[in-house]
Amino acid sequence: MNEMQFLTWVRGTGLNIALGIFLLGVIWRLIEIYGLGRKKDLSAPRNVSGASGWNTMFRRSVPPEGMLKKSPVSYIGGYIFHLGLFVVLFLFAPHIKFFESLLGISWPGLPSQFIDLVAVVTIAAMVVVLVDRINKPVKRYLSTFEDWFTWLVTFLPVLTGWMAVQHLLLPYTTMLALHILSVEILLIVLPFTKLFHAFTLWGSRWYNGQVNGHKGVAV
Amino acid sequence: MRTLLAVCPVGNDIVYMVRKFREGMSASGNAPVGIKGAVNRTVTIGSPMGVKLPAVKAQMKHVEEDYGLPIPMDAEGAEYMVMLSSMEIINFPEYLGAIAKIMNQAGKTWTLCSTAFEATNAGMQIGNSDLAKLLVSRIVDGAERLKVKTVISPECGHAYTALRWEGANLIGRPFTFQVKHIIEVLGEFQEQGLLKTEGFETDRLTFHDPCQLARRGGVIKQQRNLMNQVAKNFVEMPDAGFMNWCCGGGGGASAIEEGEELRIEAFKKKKSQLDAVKPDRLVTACANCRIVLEEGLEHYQMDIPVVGLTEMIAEHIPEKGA
Amino acid sequence: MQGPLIDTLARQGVTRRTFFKYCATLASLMALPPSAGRAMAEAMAASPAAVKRPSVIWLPFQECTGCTESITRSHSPTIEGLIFDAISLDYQETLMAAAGHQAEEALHKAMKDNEGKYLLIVDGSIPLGLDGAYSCIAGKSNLETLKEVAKGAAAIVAMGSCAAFGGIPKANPNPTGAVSVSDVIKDKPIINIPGCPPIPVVMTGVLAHFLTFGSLPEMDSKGRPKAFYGETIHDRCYRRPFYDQGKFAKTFDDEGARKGWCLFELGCKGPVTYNACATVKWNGGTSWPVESGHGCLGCSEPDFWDAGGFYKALSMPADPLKMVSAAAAVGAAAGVAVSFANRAKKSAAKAGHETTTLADLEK
Amino acid sequence: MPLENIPIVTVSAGAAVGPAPLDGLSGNAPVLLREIAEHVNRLLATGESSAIDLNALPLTPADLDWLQETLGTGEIAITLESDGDSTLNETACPGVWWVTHHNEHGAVVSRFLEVAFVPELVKAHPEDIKIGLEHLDLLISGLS
Repeated sequence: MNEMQFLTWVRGTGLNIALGIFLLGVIWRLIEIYGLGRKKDLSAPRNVSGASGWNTMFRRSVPPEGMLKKSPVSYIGGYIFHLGLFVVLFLFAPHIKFFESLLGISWPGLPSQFIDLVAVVTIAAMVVVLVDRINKPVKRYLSTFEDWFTWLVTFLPVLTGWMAVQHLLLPYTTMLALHILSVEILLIVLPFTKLFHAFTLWGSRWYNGQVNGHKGVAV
Repeated sequence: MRTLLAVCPVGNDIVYMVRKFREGMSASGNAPVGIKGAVNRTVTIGSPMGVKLPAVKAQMKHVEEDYGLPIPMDAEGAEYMVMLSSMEIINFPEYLGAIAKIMNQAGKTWTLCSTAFEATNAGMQIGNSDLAKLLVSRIVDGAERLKVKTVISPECGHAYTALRWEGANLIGRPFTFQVKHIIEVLGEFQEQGLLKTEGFETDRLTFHDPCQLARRGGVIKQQRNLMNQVAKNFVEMPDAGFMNWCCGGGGGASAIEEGEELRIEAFKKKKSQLDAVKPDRLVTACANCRIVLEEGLEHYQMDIPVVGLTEMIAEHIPEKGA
Repeated sequence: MQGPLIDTLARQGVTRRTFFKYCATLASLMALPPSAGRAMAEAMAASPAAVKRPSVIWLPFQECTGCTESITRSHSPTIEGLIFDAISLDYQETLMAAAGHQAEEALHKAMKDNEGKYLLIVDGSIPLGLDGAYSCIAGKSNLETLKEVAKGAAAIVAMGSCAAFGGIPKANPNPTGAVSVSDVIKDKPIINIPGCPPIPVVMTGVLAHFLTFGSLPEMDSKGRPKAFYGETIHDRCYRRPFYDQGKFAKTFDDEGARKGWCLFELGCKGPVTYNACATVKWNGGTSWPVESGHGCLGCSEPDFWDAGGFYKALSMPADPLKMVSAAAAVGAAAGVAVSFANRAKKSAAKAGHETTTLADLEK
Repeated sequence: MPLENIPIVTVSAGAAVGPAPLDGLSGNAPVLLREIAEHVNRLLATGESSAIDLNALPLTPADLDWLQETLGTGEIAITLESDGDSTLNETACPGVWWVTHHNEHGAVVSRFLEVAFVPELVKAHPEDIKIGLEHLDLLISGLS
């Protein structure tokens, strides 16, 4: 298989399989999780304004008071790489074209030099977060294979994408194919690992907020 | 140690995960020995520390003598039914006297219940719903027999959570009465002007928020209002309130001997909070926190007495007729 | 034809300045630094003209003659023609006067006279299906002919994408079983000059190299001369700045298309296509596909025909996503089924729950 | 139907033709000025001449126009007639030459910015001068 055939495979068959598994997994798990339902809380509620699931969905996006100082790497690094992933994923013109082909909708992108910069910052932030995980004994102790693995499958698409654009290490064609392949691995892995938080995040925040809001606690 | 509940960006509630885990461990006979004993005593004797009704009665008698106030028991139709934790019966008898004074001043009717004086729910601590339900049912039966309007949970974190938030779900129906923490009741009295105090504490005081009361119970403002009513020099520790740090015995670490090392280690966080404000005394509203705090303070040779908020309030209530 | 090349040229009325100008242009086309043009000119001017022009045999297989057309368009009377005058093209079906037996004779004579020294140029792919019956010349299959002629060749030039990579005949489902020259011949130096058709000056550039240095130029992993195929169309495209600024033509006739914005979204394969169109251009430097408003098809890359459609952006799926709706349905079905199973399990657990007692704690 | 009733939309040539009209500047041209300055500095310091291959750079036609206009026109314009014209024009910056080679059809085949005292191609080659001398000798011998 030459690199053009490799690229065509990942754009064709590979993508087909990956997106298939991704959708299957996402829909399955969402239905399963939300199909579990929620027991009615029989205790008398304490009504406090600002304490509800909806509030928590947004409030939890901001670090609680004092926490930013306590673990700056987790918060700042985490924020940077999540935002970076968002920008790179959704505002890079070729990616928009991809979404357009799938969903039929498109939106304006950003200049590629800017995307490039964001990619570098994202890569740096992810490395810092990883180093932090390795260096902090507690984090290291709590980390399982899944934590390292999900970091890697998230990191590789950014790295290969950036390297492809920068023409580093391998010819663009090969690097682009590797980039798409790494995205496919991510797609396949996402529904079945902790990366599924990309989908459950808001729901679980709401749930958490709702449970505690019942007690009048604005979490 | 600060519950993940407050910070987890994806909204994990670790407490419920641990509860599920305990459920299985306890049902399969793998709970810590110490806590098993406590459950056994609560279920068979009626109290985790083995306190029986006669001991309570003896305590009542002492308090009645000391304070010159009646301690009602099994008074049907009383507005409030007051619960105690074993800790209070044995270690802090002042609590009962404090309640008597406060209720007397507010002019409220209240009672103890002979079949349900113990508030501690060891079943919930060990993580066993069936046993927790059994213990809650005793209180529900007692409260309904006496037809009280409100059941007051003592200064005990787990007892409050078990009764206030878990109780109705454990028995499968809403309560016919309200459940309030003593601090909530005091807060209400204060708002209604039924809590009149005289004099002020002048030494430097700070308040430790019990997690079950504040972070998991939603009672945060009341204790501060109460503190300010009787203290001139009340200072807040950093992170006080919702984000307060644990006493070191949270999550059941106080209920098992194996947890000692962990408690002492976790107390370092508390120590740093205390070092930041250097109080003369530490006020709290949970008997469990109080014991763990005292243990920690002793270990680190910090000379800071720990007092219960209810008793401190009671000390400032003028003697009847005085 | 004796003496330095420059003298030979002079006799044909080519001045030194004209030659130097040609070399400067050639260096530019070959993506060499300007200084290399002068060095090349000095070397070529001083090098003795060959005593005997090297023999070149051109074999056409499964092809459309587009490659020959392309080469001849640049042939006469330009300076490139001079290079051709320096070779002896002994067999080229389209261009030669001879036909039939005469042509075959010419071929075999050239092979015999120049054994081990002639340059073999091939255009078109070689069909392997039905024992090569899909394409025969003089009663011989292309496969046989290629093997026979390649034996005595000094080097082989695979002209065009068909000879280099199989090209359009090899496109799915490849009914003739077409393969490239390098799929058949393994023991000779082969240089690929892909393109559909290849750029004429690349051809002459390679010949110039062969004539001046007596060897094939440096090649990439696909056997293409690096000088011409070293960078992608995209990297040397004058529309590249628009790509970087995120300015794209959305249709072939919109505002962006008129302003000359990047054609990536219209399916341009420039980013993955290694060729010199962007700098060399076509038809004597007149224009090239992207300049005339159409995205690059990627014709100098293997299997460009099957690379997911000419008008699909590179980042778009190459094939229709057939599995997606089925997968979604299966996922939904699985989710619902598992939910019911979970609920059943839950109610069974509830029904079968034995109240735990103190005794259980001590199990 | 009268002819003028047929709707004909006129599109101005500037907008319809050519891939990159006036606003087709890529931003790559201005940075080239710095590079040219480097080359000029080197020429002054060491006498070493050099050249920039404009076709090898991703420049739009508008970029080239801008560059040519910006560099301006100097005092010397040389035309070399050899298999198509070549123009070697000094820019307003002495020592910087704009060199364009055309083929015999007039199409531009290569474009350079040469930084030199005199463009290389202008200088006569000694070998050619020798031939010219032979020719001169021939002329002189014809005098006698």
